[in-house]
Formats: sequence, structure tokens, C-alpha cells
Amino acid sequence: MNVIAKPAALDVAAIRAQFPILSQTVRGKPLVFLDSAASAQKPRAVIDAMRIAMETQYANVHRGLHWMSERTTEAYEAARDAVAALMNAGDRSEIVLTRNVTESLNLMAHSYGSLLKPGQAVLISGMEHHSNIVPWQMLRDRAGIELRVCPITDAGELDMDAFETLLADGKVGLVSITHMSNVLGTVTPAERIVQVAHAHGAKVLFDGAQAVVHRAIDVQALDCDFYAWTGHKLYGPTGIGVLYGKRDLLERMPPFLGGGDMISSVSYERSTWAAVPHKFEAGTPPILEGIGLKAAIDWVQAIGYDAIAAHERSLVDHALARLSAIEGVHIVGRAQDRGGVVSFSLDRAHAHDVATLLDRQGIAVRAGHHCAEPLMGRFNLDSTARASFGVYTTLGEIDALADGLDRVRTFFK
Amino acid sequence: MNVIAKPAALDVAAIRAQFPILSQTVRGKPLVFLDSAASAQKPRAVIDAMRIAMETQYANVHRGLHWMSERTTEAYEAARDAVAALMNAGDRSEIVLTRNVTESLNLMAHSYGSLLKPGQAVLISGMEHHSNIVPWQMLRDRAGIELRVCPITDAGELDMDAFETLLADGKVGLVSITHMSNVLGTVTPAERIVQVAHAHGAKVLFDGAQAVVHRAIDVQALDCDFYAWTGHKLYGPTGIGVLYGKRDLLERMPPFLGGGDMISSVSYERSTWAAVPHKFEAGTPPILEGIGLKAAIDWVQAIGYDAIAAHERSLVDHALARLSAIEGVHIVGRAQDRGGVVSFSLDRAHAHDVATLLDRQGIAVRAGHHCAEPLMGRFNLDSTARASFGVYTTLGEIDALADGLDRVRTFFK
Amino acid sequence: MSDSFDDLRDLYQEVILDHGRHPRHGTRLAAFDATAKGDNPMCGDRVQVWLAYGPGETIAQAGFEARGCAISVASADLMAETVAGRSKTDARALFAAFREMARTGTCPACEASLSEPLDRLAPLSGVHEYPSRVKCATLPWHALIAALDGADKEASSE
Amino acid sequence: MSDSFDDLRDLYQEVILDHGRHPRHGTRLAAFDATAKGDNPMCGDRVQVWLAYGPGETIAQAGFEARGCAISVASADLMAETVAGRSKTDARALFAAFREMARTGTCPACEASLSEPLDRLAPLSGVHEYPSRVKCATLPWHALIAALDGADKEASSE
Ligand SMILES: Cc1ncc(COP(=O)(O)O)c(C=O)c1O
Ligand SMILES: Cc1ncc(COP(=O)(O)O)c(C=O)c1O
Repeated sequence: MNVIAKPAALDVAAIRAQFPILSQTVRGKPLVFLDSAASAQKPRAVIDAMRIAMETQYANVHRGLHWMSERTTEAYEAARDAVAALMNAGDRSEIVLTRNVTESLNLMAHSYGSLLKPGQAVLISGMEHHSNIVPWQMLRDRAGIELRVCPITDAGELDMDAFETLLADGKVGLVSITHMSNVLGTVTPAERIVQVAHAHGAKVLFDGAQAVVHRAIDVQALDCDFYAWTGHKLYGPTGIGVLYGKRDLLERMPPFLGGGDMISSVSYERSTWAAVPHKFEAGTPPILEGIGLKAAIDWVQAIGYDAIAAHERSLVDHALARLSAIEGVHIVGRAQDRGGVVSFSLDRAHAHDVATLLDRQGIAVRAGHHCAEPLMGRFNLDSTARASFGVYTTLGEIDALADGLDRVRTFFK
Repeated sequence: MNVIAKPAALDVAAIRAQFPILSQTVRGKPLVFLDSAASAQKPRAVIDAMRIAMETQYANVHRGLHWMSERTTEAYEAARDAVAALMNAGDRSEIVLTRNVTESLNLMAHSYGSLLKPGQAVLISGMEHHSNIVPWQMLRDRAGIELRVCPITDAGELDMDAFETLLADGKVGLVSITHMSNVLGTVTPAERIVQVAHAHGAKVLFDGAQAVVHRAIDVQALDCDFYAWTGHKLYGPTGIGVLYGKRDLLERMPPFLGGGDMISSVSYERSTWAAVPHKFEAGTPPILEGIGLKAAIDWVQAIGYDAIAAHERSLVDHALARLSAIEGVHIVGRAQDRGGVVSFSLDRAHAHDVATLLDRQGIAVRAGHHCAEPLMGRFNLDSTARASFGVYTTLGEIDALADGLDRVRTFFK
Repeated sequence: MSDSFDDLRDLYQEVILDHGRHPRHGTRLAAFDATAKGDNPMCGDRVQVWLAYGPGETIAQAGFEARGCAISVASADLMAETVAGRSKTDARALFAAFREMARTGTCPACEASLSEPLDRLAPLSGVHEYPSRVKCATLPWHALIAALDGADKEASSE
Repeated sequence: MSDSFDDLRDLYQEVILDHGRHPRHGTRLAAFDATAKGDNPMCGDRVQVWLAYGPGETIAQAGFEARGCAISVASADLMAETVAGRSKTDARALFAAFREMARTGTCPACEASLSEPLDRLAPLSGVHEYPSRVKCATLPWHALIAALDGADKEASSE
């Protein structure tokens, strides 16, 4: 197996050298990690930032009047600045730091959801992750908000005609939709979604958990109202997520969780809330995680999204070419605009068996419903295998996957 | 200044050697860190566990069929076992891992709170952290649940007569009370609280954020229904918290956040929930944080709570003796049973100025309302300064604090 | 890359491939005394087991329908083959022993009386090296036990 | 340990200790044209500022009540002393300059015309080394600006 990259726009070998885990072996074989869409590996810069914080500069933040606390507060708040810059937010106060994108979406369903009136609707799509389905179902069942689902085409793209029709009666208060499918790889037409939604009086929230890994996001250019993502997929640590919201909207929203840090004053009768974004950040924040995420963002910015996108395009093209050439492999999702995620099934073997047999060869792919059961149903599938790519993925690793699949297919005769 | 410990039951010098941060200087002075109640420093074991996970063994958990995911799932789930063992929970499924204790308490207010009926009440005490006040206020305002507050005595202890009276009408469905005050150091009589509450048909939830750092907790011996705490105060990382709940109660409770990992099946019409504890754990969990917390628990267990408690007693005795001897120092909270937290005010200087002038000498204490405004009001204070201790705190550091306060007092003439 | 499949065979032995592909008992029983479903929410595997009871406290016949991987289908099939004609008590003991074997690779404390049927299930013991696949192997057994219990709730492999 | 207090004086200069202990303007004005409160939720400091306007667009007099630390009281007192007799425009410009000084220690871009009043405020510039105390120093100014704006909402030092 050959894991030397044919360099695309970036020097993959140099990048790989920054990920200690990539030199591990698995079951005696060199690790071929093709499960980055579930969670990405962490570069040395992130590992070191967290370690150094714990070794030299750590205390609780925001309320400390001493040196350690002040320095740690600066380091933590620098994460907010880095996120704001990454997304081109108009103001750092528009960045709420959460636990993961799932919490960001739940925060929205509770807080923004409480501003919706019975009779209004939330519109999602047919290719959402459970995290962008279940919170809205719970809102529906709790508050009588209708839940609408925009269908997708056989190619796995959003059906924009249906989208417009579903908005036509003006009842949709919020569109909450993925910016990139974690199963199909489809990148949704965010600008058009915003334009059409706004034209019908609906606000737009994007689940950017996958998209932000592969594309530069400019929330002002998009003019979206909210945008959520999760740190651990962008080479950062677990335990931190992001919710961007336009300031005036965040200000109108009630808090979600109550506790320390999110208050202005507390008495038993009545409490008042801190200014945004702190109103939404109850309790000790993800301090070390913020420091790690800042390091991840700096690291991604140093590589640059142009280089990342170009590299990814070459990976996807190569993967589609190689996998399509294997008899019995069926690729799910053929969107025009797509990111570094390829789902497939094999005629002779169940996806779980495929994953295990690839794992036996050191190749890590995911298999299952990928937290998107309704989408599986749309394609009459129970599960697929999924290979997903990071900046460190090489064309050689995709060749290893293709060769591995060949073996699996032969093995299952 | 002399920071060599007179060894109590444990070898403080050896312990200190395991905390890289403790050899730092602050403003040119050796760091004297007396703000552990806000967040504790991290031992080498925790730093290494997280680093090594990122370097050698990381992937998303629970749904991965490949080696990295399986090993990471094992490592993460071992945190649940460690927590269960630490608290002597009857079953590992009774341990819900959250983001911090604030989230644990909000989970309770939303989920258990939704089982309470208008007319029922929640009983808290007069010495709660905002995190154990605000979620219940929000529940009150949302669902018409009464919020009762048990007064405390001038010594800063729970008024047990009033406690019983407040339960007498049988309307209290849940008692949510601190096991140790983060301001007064008071340890509340947990066994009696549970007995009295159960006798009146109320369930009991403890906010053990502080208590678990200083005492061995045995939830089965206590017979409490729920017990919550937070990882970063127990020498673990930020971003992870704990909610213990009796299994039958957890099973009756609806989920809180919706998303990946907490479902059994999802369709647009209806979703069904995973078994406890996963029902309460939506989205990618705090994987690295779980691994860090497990290391912290192992480390604490190796020292042993007996040694920790004995060491802490000697620190508190010494601190009370030294600080009381300084003219103009007023100690807030004189409970019989108390942990390693001492709040005080100085006649000549505001607590913020005290903190800054101590910081100038390298001594980190906290000053403010400590997220307990109503408690401050009870003692007619706006703020106090607070020194709080960890296993690594030495008697010499307490001497440094006392000497520093002397200087502050002289400085303010 | 090696041309032999030795490295893939530690889990997928021939008997598993065979039973996975051509299950002998993969049908619903026309007449049955008990049935139950099993469901692995993490991966979407589902199985339903039907039992026909014989004289005494025995299982005369077992059948199943499964939607899942080769391991779960093979396990269901080997289970159906193994429990047919055995007492309900034996079936429960076999489950306990099998679960131990699936988790650890062996069952040192297993009753000698179970050694013959356990041998038949032994090809599945390789799953212990693939913790996430243990559930695939035990899922049909959970459904079996649920059917024996007469439980009307779904079994889960957790 | 050193016996001198040199190390403590970089922030708490004599003038701050003095104004903190004995504020000259620490009272509510009997007759006033504007007032506003300021509130620092993170530490609990609170201040209220009263303004009496003079002819033209000037501030004739300022008074305050503060609950807080020496820094915030001294800052409020020095502010009241400094803005009295100045135009509202100057007071706003002074706030901008003072905020810059409190955050960074200097104000290189500050207008020369402000140098005299800024000198009076200079003892507070030491807060820039204590980021959490910057708010203590700027809180009274936030209240002042809120009073000038005729805002009825509370100012916060965030
Ligand atoms: C008693 C008590 N409860 C709750 C909390 C909140 O903890 P966290 O911020 O980790 O949620 C704290 C600490 O800040 C505390 O001391
Ligand atoms: C599109 C999408 N949305 C939401 C999520 C949930 O992310 P997290 O588990 O970090 O909350 C994921 C990843 O699992 C995802 O791919």
C-alpha cells in the first residue's frame, strides 16, 4: 500500500507529519483513516496548545481578578475572535460557544423556537443529520410548531422547486438545513436558500458541521441568520461547538440554560441576563476546548481554504473514479456540488461487514445509518459504508480503499 | 515566602511535583494558587492521558466499526465506569455524562421538571450557586412550579427546622440543594436531608460540584435520587460534567437534548429513544474530556479521600486560625462541617482590591459574588474574597496569604 | 498486499460466510408459540425470532428474519440450529455462555454439558476482537430470550 | 519579602488610594439634568452618575454614588472632577481617550487638546496590566455616556 500523496495544492506529506496518530498501525497495518467526517484527527498544534495551557496557564475564566484567570480568559476569548474571523461575523458578540453543534441546534429549537407561534412551521430537508431533526420534532410535540421536510432528488440534491413551494404560504418561521450532507457529500445552495427563505419571511439556520471543514464560510456574504458547527470535525477538540447568530436576533432570544456566567443579576424573584453572547453561555465554559479550537482554526487558516478545497476536489474525483470502477459498488449521492464524503454500498456484503473487513486491513471507514435514518429510507437503504477525507488524506489512501474493497468483494465471492 | 508543605497525611511535595503549573511564577513571584474551588489545576496524569489519546488513539465513538473508534469508545466508556465506582452507583447506566454541572442541573430542571405538576414545588436553599437557582426560576416561570428557598443560619448552616417546615405540606416534588457551599465552605447534612425529604415524598438532587472534591461520595449509602458534579474542579478537564440518577427515575424522565446518539430510531413522524444513560447524551460526547476525567478520578482514588480530607482539614484549621488573627478580617461562614473554602472580607479594602493586591504578590484568590448573589445578600455583602484549597495546597501557602493580607491592610492604612 | 485471505478469516470463518449467505432457518414459522424482535439502535440491525415449543419445557423449532450483516444472520442461524430440541433452561444457559464467549473469546467457567452446542457456536468467538460487532452476534439471542420471557417489548442488544 | 510597597504601587498610586477613600464628588446632585446607572455584572460593581448641565453644551457639575472597589470609586471621582466645566463633546472624546489608555497604558493617537485632562486621569492607566480591572475604571464613564445620551437603560461596562 502506498500512502505517499501525489501533492495537490498542498504538501500533504508535510501536513501528515503534524498528525502523530497517522503513523500508528492498526491490526498490524498502517492506519488509513477515512472517517474524518465523524471526527477529524488533531494536529500537533492543537495537542500542544491544550497541553501548554494545562501546564502553564490555566484557571477559571471571566470572574477571576488574578493573573492566571486573566490570561486564561484572554486565551479563551481569543477563540471567539478566531471563530468570528473564520466565519466573517460582523461582531464577536455574534459567536456563541456551545458544547457541539447538537447543542447549538437544541439551543435554537428551545430559544428561537419559543419565539415561534403555533401555526408557524420549521422547514428542514430530507438529508438532515438526526441532530437537525430530533430537536425540531421535540419542539413540534412541545409547542405545536409544524415540521416540514423538503424532499431531495435522486441525485441527492435539494429539490429547490419543492423548497419554494413549502415556503409559499408564509408560515415557515425558520428554515434549518444542512450546508453539507454528512452522508451524500452534497453541498446545498446556501445563497439561494437564504434568498428564497428571506423572500418568504423565514429566517435561515445552517447546520454547517460538515461544510465548515471543506469551505470558507462567510456569514455576511451568505446573509444567513444563524450558522452552527462543531469543533471536533475541524481538527479541534471534542466538547466545543459554535452558534453564529445575527446580533439583533440573538438579543431578542431568551436564554436557554441558566446558571453562572449568563446572568446580569440574580434574586429569587427575578434574574436578569448578561449581554449576548454570554446570555447563552451558562456555567464554566469549554476553556481548554476553546484554546484547542483557536489553535485548530489558526492551523486551518494557515493552510487556507483554497488549498483545502482543491485537495479535496482531487480526492473526491479520484475516489469516485476508483470506486465506480469496482463492480458491485453503488455510490449513493451524485450531487454536482459536493465535499469530501463518499457513501457507497457493495452488492455482496452488508456495510458492517465491509467496514470490518476494511478495518482488518487497517482502513477505517464508517458504516451504518450515519445518524440520518430518514435519508437512508429515501434511498431504500438500511446503511451504507462511508469514506470521508481530511486535509491529511492522500490519493494513495483512496487507492488502498479501492484495493481493499476489491479484496472484500472477492472474499465474499 | 515558604511554600514547602508540612506534610499532613499526604506527601504534598510529591503531589505538587505532578502539577507543572505550580512551578510557574506570576508577576515575578512564585504562584500561590488559592482558587481551586473555581477550577482545579491538572496533574500530569490528566494532561498526558488527553495528549496520548490525541496522539495515538482517537476517533468518534459509539458508532464506529473500526479499531480506532472501538478503542476510543472503550476509553470513553471507562470514564463512566470510573465515575460510577467513585460515587458507588449501583449501575453504570445511572451515570449521565454532561458538559458541566450547570448542564446537569438544567437537564434536571427540563426533564425531571417536566414531570412536576403546577402546584408542586422545588425546594432549594439560601446558599446555592446561580447554577442551582436560575434553572429552577426558569422552570417556575415556564411551568408554574413554585420555588421555595430554605433559609440558612448566621453560621451559614442549613436551617433544618425550616427545611422540615417547608416540606410539611407535601407539595415539594424535588429538593435541589448544594452538598457543599462554594462560598461558605459549609457541608450540608446530606443523609438527614434525604431522610426528611423522602419522608415527605420529595426526591433529592445534590449539587456536589464542591463536595466531590473533598469527600468520598456514596450515592447508595446516601440514598439520594440524583447527584451532579463537574469534572474541572476534580482535577479533570473542562467540558465534562456528571449527573447520577437512580435508574428507574432516569427511565421515567423524557430526554432533554435531541440528536445523534440519543435515539433508538428516527422517522419524521416519531422518534424513539435509546436506553439510559444514552437517552440523555445527544451528539458527539466529550470524548477527550472523558478520557481526562477518568485519569483524574484514578489519580484522586490513588491518593484516597481519607488523606485528602485530613490534609484539607489541616489547611482549613490553619487558614481560619491565621486569618482570624488578622485585625479587620471578617470570615463569612462558620459551619461546623466544612470543606476547603474560606470566604472573608477586609475592613479597609474592597474584595476586588484585596484580590488585585494579593495577585501582585503572586497569590491567586477569587473576589466577587461567587455566582451566589442571594447568599451575599443574606450576609449583607456585595462581595467577598475567597481562598480555596486543593490537594496541592500547602500550609506555607496559607501563611503567604496571611502575610499578604497583612501587607494589603498596611497598604490601605 | 497478500493474496491469501488469512488476515480476514479470523472473524469471517467459512461457516459464518456460509450461514450468513444461506441461512437454513431464516424464515418465519407458520405456527409458533412465541416471538420477539431485537433491535440494535446504533447500527440499525433488526431481527425477529419465532419459537415453536415442544413437549415439556423444550424449544421444538426456531426461525428468524434478520436485516443485518453476515455476523448477525449467521449468528441467528447457528442459534436457531443449536436451540432446536433443547430445553428452555439450556437455551438460557447457552445464551449466557455464548455472550461470555463473544465478549472474551472463551468461556472458562462454562458448564461442561454445554460444550457440544458451544462448539457449534465457536466460529463466532472471533467477534471479541471487534467489540462493536459483539452486538451483531448477540442480538438474535436477546430476541430469543425476549421471546422466552414472553416480553412484548423489543429487545435491544445493549 | 520586601518591606516597601513598590510592587503594589504600580496600580494603586497614592492619588487612587486617596480618591478611592475620600471621593470629593461622591454624592447625588440635588438638582440635575441627567442621570444613569452603570453595572458590572461580572463583579457586582454598581455606580450612578448625576449631571447638571451649564450654558451651551457643557457639563456644569457631576456627582456619583458608587458601590465598588477603590479603582472604580477613584475613577468616578477623577472623572467627575475632570468633566466639570467641559463641553459634552469633550467629555465624549475624553472617554474614548481614557478607555484607550485604560486598555493599553497609553493613547498615542489622542488629541493634544485632551492632554491636560488626560494627565489628571493618567494614574489609572496602570489598570491595563490587570485586564479584569479595566472595567472597574471605565464603568463610571459608561454611566456618564449613558446619562449624556439620555439613555434610560442601564449601562454595562462590557
Ligand atoms: C456549588 C457549585 N455549583 C455549581 C457550580 C457550577 O459549576 P460549572 O460552572 O462547572 O457548571 C459551581 C462552580 O462554579 C459550584 O461551586
Ligand atoms: C451534518 C451534521 N450535523 C450534525 C452533526 C452532529 O455533530 P456533533 O455530534 O458534534 O454535535 C454531524 C456529525 O456528527 C453532522 O455531520
